[in-house]
Amino acid sequence: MGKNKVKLDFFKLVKREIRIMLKNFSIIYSFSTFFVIASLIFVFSVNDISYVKIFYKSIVWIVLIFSIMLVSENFLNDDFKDGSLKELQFLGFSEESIIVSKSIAMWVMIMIPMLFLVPLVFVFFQITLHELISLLINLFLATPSLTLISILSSLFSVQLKRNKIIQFVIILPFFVPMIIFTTSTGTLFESYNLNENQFLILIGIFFITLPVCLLAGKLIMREINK
Amino acid sequence: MNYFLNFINSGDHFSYVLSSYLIVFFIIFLIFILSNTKTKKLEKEFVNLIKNEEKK
Amino acid sequence: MIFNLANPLRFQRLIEKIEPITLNIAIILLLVGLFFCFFGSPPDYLQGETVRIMYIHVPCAWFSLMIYSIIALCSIFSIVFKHTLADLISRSCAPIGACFTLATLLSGSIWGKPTWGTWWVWDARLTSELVLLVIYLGLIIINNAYEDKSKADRYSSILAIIGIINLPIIKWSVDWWSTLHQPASISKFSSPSIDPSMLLPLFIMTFSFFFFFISILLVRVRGEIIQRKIEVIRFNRMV
Amino acid sequence: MVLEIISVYFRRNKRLIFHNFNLKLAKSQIIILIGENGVGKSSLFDLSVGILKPEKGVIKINEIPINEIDQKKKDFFTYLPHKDSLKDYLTVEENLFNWLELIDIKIRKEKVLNSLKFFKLNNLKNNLIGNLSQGQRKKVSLTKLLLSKCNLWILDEPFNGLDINSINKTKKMICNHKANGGSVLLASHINLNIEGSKRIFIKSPKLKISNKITNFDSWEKIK
Repeated sequence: MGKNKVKLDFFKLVKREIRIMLKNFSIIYSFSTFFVIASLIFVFSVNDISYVKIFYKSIVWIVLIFSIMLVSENFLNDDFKDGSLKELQFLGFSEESIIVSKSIAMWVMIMIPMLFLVPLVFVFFQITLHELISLLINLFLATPSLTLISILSSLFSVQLKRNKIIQFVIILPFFVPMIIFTTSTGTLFESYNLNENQFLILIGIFFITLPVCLLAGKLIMREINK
Repeated sequence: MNYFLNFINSGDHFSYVLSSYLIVFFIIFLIFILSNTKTKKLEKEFVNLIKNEEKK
Repeated sequence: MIFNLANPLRFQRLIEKIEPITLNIAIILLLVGLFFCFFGSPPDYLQGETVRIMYIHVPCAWFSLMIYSIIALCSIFSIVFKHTLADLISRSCAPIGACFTLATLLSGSIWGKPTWGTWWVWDARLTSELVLLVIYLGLIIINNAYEDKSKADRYSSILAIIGIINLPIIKWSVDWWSTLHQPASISKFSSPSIDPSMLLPLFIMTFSFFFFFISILLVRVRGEIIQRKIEVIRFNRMV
Repeated sequence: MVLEIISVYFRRNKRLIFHNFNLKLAKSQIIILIGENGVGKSSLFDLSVGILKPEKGVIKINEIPINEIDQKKKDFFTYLPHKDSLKDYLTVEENLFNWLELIDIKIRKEKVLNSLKFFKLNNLKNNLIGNLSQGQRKKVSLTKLLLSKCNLWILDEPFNGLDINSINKTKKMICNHKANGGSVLLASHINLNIEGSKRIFIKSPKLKISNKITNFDSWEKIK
């Protein structure tokens, strides 16, 4: 009975987050526009299209990371400012479910435009269909951990009145393993052939980040109201 | 002593080793001096505060 | 026993006794160690004279890890028991650790030039050590970003706990990925793969750096305690 | 006892706010907390709702300690904090329905519209919250009280920014709730009166830090 209730609560939270997010459509719009423009800037700066073909993964990932960080700041700040973060806490929802529901909503918010944007990348960067599919799977597997980490980072800075850049500084080092294993350009760990078990590693990273982010997020959420 | 003479005459290696030693000791002494000055400053402030308290 | 020392004022009295002793020991050991570094140890048959960089590079690397583990332990302690002294120690450890990490990276890169032919290689250990430096910087930034000190302490301890993940990666990166960086030579205490004449200066330098670290840490902790006292006095005046 | 606060000791930002604080709220009783700004009224509410934890002391709602209620908190009280937790880019109606879903209450749409009529908000039901004035926002969040089924209301400064007419309406609403057996705890920084209510003036404890500091965590000495 109790467990069932927790599950219901969780779905209720996810539904609420997604409903709010869909009303606030400008975030999705600006996210996708940012993504397109930033990747276009990369293309223009490289000049020779053959280089873009080699580095397409890195470009997509770097642009994605920065756009996610920009979005996440928006995502939690609104909730903190109008007091709904506090409301969720005193209504008895557990901190874990709040964090997970937020990151699920954010993940949906990222993946929906991505589905339309990645074919654009396909056209711009002139990659093959095989590469496109592997990129999509890549995005699908790695974005959950990305959103979790970025939610955590915005939790860190939610109470800062000035100097919001701190959020980026303290959390960017934790993106390093993610970037290494998603792009896996092969130059870093030559002795390892990552392409075969790259997806498995991404799933593994997710299962490491999930408990760590939940624990740390819980600790921070308890600290926020003090 | 032999080792040291060899080391001095090792040319390129000598400059590498010496510069790395200098850099490391510089960094460590820097943090040492910075912490000392910070603590001294705080101590002075503390003593001043105590004096003001006693005057009142 | 820990809780006996936990009283910051008692700790401060202890600091005032220990501090000059540790500094003296550190300087004496440093002089002895430098003598052994340059006069008492032979060049390596592979690396030549550059092996002498190892005598400071390795202790710095060890301490960069050790200081982080101290911070992490103190953070866990401060989250569980809400302890002031743990906060003070982890707050004053962070800049020292950052300095040791920076020293490690710089001396290592100078060592790499004659040995590997480049200043920098993107292998697993170097990368993870660089990440450690960035985490240290993040801790320092957080410690100074919040106006409310206790809040800053709580947040930085949470960040430190997340950063623990990096420690095993640094420690075993050379074993997990066969990289350019050589594996640890002194991991097995029974039969270290290093000559005793080289081991001696290494250990002396390690102890010297250890006492240096302790004396810097004590100075900083004393400063933090005084700062809290000043806050108390200011607070008293406000009421 | 609906709400019981027993010998609570609480500090915030190294400042002692409550020292041995006691409060009892019985069934069908109104308590008004009156105090200056920064005296700790909002902290007291956060404490009694379980967001903050006191260092010493117990807080009970319906004879159950607050930290044991956990999942079912929403059935025990309705709390309107200082920040109204209304989303700027949602309409009045959507905000209310979102809230109703969070607290597990299913009500027909007509009833919600009816309750909006109480503060004459029914013309504004499709307006975005961001376009409303401060007083209108307050009215929207007070409308939540009409929809809730909880016995205990905890209201933080409910009369801020309201015109006299609406203040009287709100007072009437609170009195009605009392007559139906509910209990209300509300805070105010001005000296207001509701008939049949008990007024409590809170002052922050006079404190001085002891000269002999042993541990920085416990440095106050009560005068």
